[in-house]
Amino acid sequence: MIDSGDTAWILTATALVLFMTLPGLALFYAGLVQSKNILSVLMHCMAIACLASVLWVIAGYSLAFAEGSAWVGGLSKAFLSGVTRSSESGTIPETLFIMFQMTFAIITPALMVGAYVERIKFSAVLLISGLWIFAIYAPVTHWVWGGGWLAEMGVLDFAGGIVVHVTAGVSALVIAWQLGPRAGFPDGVKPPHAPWMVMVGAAMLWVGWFGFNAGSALSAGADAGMAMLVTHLSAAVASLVWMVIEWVRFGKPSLVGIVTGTIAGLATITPASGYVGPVGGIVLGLAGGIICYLAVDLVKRKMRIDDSLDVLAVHGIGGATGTLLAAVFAAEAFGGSGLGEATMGSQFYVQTVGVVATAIFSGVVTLIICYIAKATTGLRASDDAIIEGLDFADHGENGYNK
Amino acid sequence: MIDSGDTAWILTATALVLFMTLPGLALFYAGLVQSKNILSVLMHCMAIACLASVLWVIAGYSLAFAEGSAWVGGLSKAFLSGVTRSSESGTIPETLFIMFQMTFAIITPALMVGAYVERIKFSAVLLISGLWIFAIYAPVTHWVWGGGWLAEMGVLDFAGGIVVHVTAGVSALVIAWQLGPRAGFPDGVKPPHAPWMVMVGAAMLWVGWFGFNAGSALSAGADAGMAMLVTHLSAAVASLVWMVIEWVRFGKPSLVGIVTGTIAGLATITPASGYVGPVGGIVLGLAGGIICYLAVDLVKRKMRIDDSLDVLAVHGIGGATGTLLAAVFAAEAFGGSGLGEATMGSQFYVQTVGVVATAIFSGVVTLIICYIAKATTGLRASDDAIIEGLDFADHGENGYNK
Amino acid sequence: MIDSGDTAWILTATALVLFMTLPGLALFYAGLVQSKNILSVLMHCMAIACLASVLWVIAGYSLAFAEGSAWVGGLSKAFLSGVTRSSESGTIPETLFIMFQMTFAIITPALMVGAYVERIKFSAVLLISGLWIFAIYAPVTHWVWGGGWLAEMGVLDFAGGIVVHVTAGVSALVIAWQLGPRAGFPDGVKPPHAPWMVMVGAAMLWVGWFGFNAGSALSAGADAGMAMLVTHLSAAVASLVWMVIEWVRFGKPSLVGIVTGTIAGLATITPASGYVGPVGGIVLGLAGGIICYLAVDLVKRKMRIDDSLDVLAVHGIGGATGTLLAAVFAAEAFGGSGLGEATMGSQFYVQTVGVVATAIFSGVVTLIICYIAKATTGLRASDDAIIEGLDFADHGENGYNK
Amino acid sequence: MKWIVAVIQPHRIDAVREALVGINIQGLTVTEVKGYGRQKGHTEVYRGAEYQINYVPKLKLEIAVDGDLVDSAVEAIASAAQTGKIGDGKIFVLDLESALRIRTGETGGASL
Amino acid sequence: MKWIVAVIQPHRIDAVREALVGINIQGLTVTEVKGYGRQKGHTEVYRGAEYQINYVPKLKLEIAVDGDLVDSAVEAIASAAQTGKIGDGKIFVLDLESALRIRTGETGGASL
Amino acid sequence: MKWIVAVIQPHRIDAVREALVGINIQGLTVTEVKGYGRQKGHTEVYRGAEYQINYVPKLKLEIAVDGDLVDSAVEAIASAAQTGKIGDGKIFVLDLESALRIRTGETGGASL
Ligand SMILES: Nc1ncnc2c1ncn2[C@@H]1O[C@H](COP(=O)(O)OP(=O)(O)O)[C@@H](O)[C@H]1O
Ligand SMILES: Nc1ncnc2c1ncn2[C@@H]1O[C@H](COP(=O)(O)OP(=O)(O)O)[C@@H](O)[C@H]1O
Ligand SMILES: Nc1ncnc2c1ncn2[C@@H]1O[C@H](COP(=O)(O)OP(=O)(O)O)[C@@H](O)[C@H]1O
Repeated sequence: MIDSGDTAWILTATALVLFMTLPGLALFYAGLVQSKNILSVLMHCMAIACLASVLWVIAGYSLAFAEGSAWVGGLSKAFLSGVTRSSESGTIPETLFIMFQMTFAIITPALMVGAYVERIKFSAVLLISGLWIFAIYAPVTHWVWGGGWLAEMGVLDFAGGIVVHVTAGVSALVIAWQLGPRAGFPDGVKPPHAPWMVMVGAAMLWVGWFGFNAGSALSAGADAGMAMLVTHLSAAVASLVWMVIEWVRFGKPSLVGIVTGTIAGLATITPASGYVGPVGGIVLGLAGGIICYLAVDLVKRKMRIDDSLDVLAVHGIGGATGTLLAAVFAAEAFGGSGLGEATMGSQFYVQTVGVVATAIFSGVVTLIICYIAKATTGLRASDDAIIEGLDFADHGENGYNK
Repeated sequence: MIDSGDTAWILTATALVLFMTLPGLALFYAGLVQSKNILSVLMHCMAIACLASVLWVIAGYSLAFAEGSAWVGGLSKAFLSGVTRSSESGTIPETLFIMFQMTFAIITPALMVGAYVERIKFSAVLLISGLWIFAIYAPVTHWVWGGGWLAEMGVLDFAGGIVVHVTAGVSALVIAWQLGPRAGFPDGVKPPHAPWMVMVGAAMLWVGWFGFNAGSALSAGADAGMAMLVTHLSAAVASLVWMVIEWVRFGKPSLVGIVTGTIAGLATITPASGYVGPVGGIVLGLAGGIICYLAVDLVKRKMRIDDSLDVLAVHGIGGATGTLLAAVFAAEAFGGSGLGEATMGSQFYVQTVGVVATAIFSGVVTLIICYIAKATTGLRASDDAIIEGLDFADHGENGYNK
Repeated sequence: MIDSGDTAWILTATALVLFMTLPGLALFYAGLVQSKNILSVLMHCMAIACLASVLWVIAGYSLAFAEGSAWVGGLSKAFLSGVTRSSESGTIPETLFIMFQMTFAIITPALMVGAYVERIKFSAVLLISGLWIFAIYAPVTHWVWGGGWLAEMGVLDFAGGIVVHVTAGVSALVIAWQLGPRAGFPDGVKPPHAPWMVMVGAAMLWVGWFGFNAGSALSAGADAGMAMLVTHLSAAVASLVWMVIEWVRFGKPSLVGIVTGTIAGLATITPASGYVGPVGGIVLGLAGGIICYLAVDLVKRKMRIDDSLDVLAVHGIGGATGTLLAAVFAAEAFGGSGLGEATMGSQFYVQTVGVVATAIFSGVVTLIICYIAKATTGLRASDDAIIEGLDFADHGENGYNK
Repeated sequence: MKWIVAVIQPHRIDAVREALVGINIQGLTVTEVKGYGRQKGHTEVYRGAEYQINYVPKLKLEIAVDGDLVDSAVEAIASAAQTGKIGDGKIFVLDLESALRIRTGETGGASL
Repeated sequence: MKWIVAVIQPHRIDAVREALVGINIQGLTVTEVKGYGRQKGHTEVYRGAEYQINYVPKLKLEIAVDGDLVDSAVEAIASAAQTGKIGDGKIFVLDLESALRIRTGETGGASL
Repeated sequence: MKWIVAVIQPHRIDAVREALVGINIQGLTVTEVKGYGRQKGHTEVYRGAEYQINYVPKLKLEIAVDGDLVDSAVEAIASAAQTGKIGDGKIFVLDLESALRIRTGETGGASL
């Protein structure tokens, strides 16, 4: 039976999650690049959002949520076949469930934009994102939320630590690696052209994330309330952690730093947000802040891969951390909703399997996709285009014409 | 009886539709003008929003929704007389219905700003918008949604293809024509000063449009869910259509282009959003993208009218297209909610009458309003003011003081 | 019993109120300062939001809402002790009530940023905001909303005229006074560096304020509907008032002016928004517009205190005005919800006591806090830091790197 | 060769460019500048406070020309830039010792 | 006539302007520039990565003056712009052959 | 002393700076400018309408050098800035009468 209150909240949550990508994430990323590439970043987010929406309706939703095997859903709901105005999904219309999930299918490939800014070909963005949705996003969603093998194992992933952040983070790294670094990486690249814009984007992401996590309750009640609270706490704590680390290490806490902490905290709490209590929210914020901070350095300095806007370090590592810690802080002892028949140990094992399997799968398939892109559209923009800036080279426009 | 879930959704939808104008539409338009006119555009949107709100309460709401003739509502609800805290309208408080509709009365004249940017007198903006709300918006709303003659005929206009987009689009053209073009039109005008801002505004419009269309269900249930889904699909498809056209024609798909497609898709689906299914959403997106693209050229090149930011071509033509196609795709055969006793043909006739009558009425009355403005405030800013920029000339400020 | 509709609305309202601060208020203020201080303002808002969230959970919520004395709540809910997933607060989960109230505890100290921009030390911002939440915000909230002495007296403060605007306004003035003015104050300071950004922030505040005021109904029904309507009307009227005053006085209505009117109208209606009808909304908008306009001049010219972005004049005076007028316009004679057993006179007395007591308390305690800051972190940034700009001096970044 | 520096009203740039092209001068370098002079800035009022903006936005043109073109160039600029209002700007001429086109290494008049 | 080019710290502009007005020089043209010199830029750290900003924002003033005013002008600028810190800037003087006020056609000293 | 004015492609700035440092010239002043010349601007298309952008963004470098350094400086700039494409820019040299370091009052070559 449709519940108008639950429906009202998921309608809102859907708007909030779309808002995360457009314009939230778009601005967050656009502020971090050089001014000659701002439009290309916005264009990537916009085009991915449109493309993902159409692909989701064509087959993505079906591959993720229709009856199928342990590995992938079937095609019975391709082109939303069988979905009518009166179809229900729990207490909300199925059309709304499709829409809500679609906004996840939009933001996940859009997160990966951060890895390849300032040097990728636009045609490659479309090709990679399109293939990625079918080959990685839909199956993994099926594994976790569509009744697939990880769901069978009892994996906990409330709002997408595995489905969204691990998939996007690992894939981002692979693309960055295949694409090669920006000129001057790591120490000669240009600083973010508009830190103010980064903050605006991060603020929108924070607000929108309420829809992401509390919306994943798919109802407007106790679970949504607690999810919102722990989401918020994790974001606040991780922000402060990042601020303190920078203050101690460099003597000055930066705006770009504090909001990077915000996103790290949000990504970290995501998988756990429906299971943990306030204590869990705070501890995950602490953990996410510290671990993602270290991960940023690790990827840039040790691995020397130009995952330009730290998609793996902030999203992937954050999401993985939260997924693993969910096994601990979901326990009633920590104010969580309880682990049912599982123990912390057994749950931790399941969570680890989920993270590792998804990471490997995403990495390998993304590598294949990169090869396909190289063989067809090509991956890297020409040096001339990169020097000129992708805004004019690929889109014939300039961000600022003052 | 008040339903808290329906009320929750319409409270949210009202916030979303206000957000469309402030700051969504304001930014969308402000990015398209020169930097010396950015503030004037924002000011137009802001002042129109405030003025329309007050006029709506004074008499607009009554003229639109109170008992009256086939042509216009009465004055029984002027100054909201008789409306109390406990008045109901369907399953929501009447106060909320008034607010929700008020946000439509705000955005409709604000859409017309796009026709007259960079050269109109501020006093004329206020005069025209004020007269327009009483003389055009309120009556046409009555015709369609207030039980007037078009409602009697059974016209389908879910969220304002006729009421909002045809009225605003046609009126915009008339004002642009009366006002004369910007210096250098059509080929010597200056490019948009901030394409990034255009995208941000468009993204906000997209998100807010969920409130516009899904909110027009006035409840949180199956209709809202389907309206959101088809709205989103139309936007996504029209964006891709515009992108592909530009890519083929100019070799480069632009950001301003793709988001113009977004708005075209949204305007097109608006009247049909409560009646069609996913197929309708996709087809209307296709149609809206292609037809609005052609209309832009037509107005600029053939008619040579400087409807500067393409209000007629994108909103008017989009809204009209969607209104007409609603007669087709509302049919159950296409997954729509059905045409009741009407046939496609009979419905198409009614839709056509609605579009044509509204277009003629809006055009003629707007022309009269322009003459009134010319005779009183004057219409066009002085050449000196235009050269200096309206920001300083009319408002004593500069947008950027870096 | 949890009501899903009420919960849906308060989930949304919480997101809207967070959106008011991040990025709404942050942008509103950031646009008003010089470009070399934009990031510091954004940073202040961000860091305060994070800090306030954590302090709220540690003890703020408990001091405000737990059982206690007439003066302050107890510590029984410190660290949210006793709050579980199933705790309820009226018809919504208690976790959600905590979150909703937290967003108020975030924005209130953030409002004060406007008093001390461009010259305060960042460490002082954190120290002052932290102490302020415990020493002023939590107790006053308890007085009014937590069952304290003002609640006992029957004070009317629907959404925070006293709790939010009077506390923040008076404290802002004290900090500005202790800190000393910006170089060149009052006539040699630099104009707002980005009026467009001010408008965007104001627009977001307007939209978010629907959550603030209509959310304070804590349910989705008649009260929320009316609160939204009167909130909107007050904002619209006050904006027009400010526009007209400027037009008459300077010959040009400015964008910064009209949106300052918006905020004045919103602050003024806040305490009354749950009690008055449309007439009250319009009159409070008129009163708020005129009185706040005069107050701006008074503080700057007569008192010569550099409350840089007019926190006292717009928020404090607006909130106080609305609190006092609530005693009048809540009467049924003016379409209000009625004064119960009180008369206008007796209610006005109570309201006056509330405003005056809170103003004195806030002023005195803030003065003490300023002395603590002077003795520890120091209050004012060095002259070199001020000349260089706080963005680089305190945060090592520049807002614009184009 | 001479080095012409002209400060003009921003909205005259297209007219000036046309005039220069008219006498076959294609190359010039333009900078956005703030001008102080007889034409005073303006006052902006925000929230009742007055802010003095005591400069005026101008464009500065720098043009290297062959010595025999200098008079016609100055005249072309002057007549195209003139509106008759205070603040129309100035034209300054300095001596230019040498000029080089980076791409080809050409020098002197050939490089312009 | 002489053409003075002064590069100064941005925050000294008001003081320099006053000093010039003090010796009755009203006209000048100001440009925002990036200076490279002994005063080094700074390092910005974003997400642990260091970015070298190796220039310093400066203002460039260009002032055409009568030959007999040049010394007092240079002195006025120098003393108003001086803070004693590295990066205070430079004053350069070039020869100016001619000057013209566009509005009136006046030339030479009368045009300044 | 000489006053070198070089107009170059923006992305060559780092190379040119290095070349100058190589011959021990540290000081220079850089301005963002719009260049008009043989290299034409481009066309932007928004919603089917074509907009002519008829300038090209360039950087202008101003460098005061001792007379005996001028040739090597010009050469260093030219070779570092050259890409061989139209629009590589120009180098102009004017005579510089005097220079002064504001901070110390040093003049002439010592001030550079
Ligand atoms: N002595 C000067 N040196 C350099 N630039 C000057 C000088 N005097 C004026 N200018 C420039 O010329 C512009 C116009 O001068 P102004 O005195 O305002 O009007 P007019 O050109 O009508 O005499 C100024 O804004 C300034 O940029
Ligand atoms: N040789 C030069 N030619 C042109 N401009 C110079 C030269 N040397 C320095 N400048 C300008 O002067 C500014 C200040 O010079 P710098 O060497 O940093 O300090 P100081 O003025 O104390 O000697 C530089 O930022 C640059 O803009
Ligand atoms: N006569 C000139 N005076 C001043 N600047 C010039 C002149 N001619 C060209 N320039 C500058 O040099 C730049 C490059 O010149 P251009 O003719 O486009 O190519 P090239 O350098 O290959 O000859 C121009 O964009 C302009 O900034």
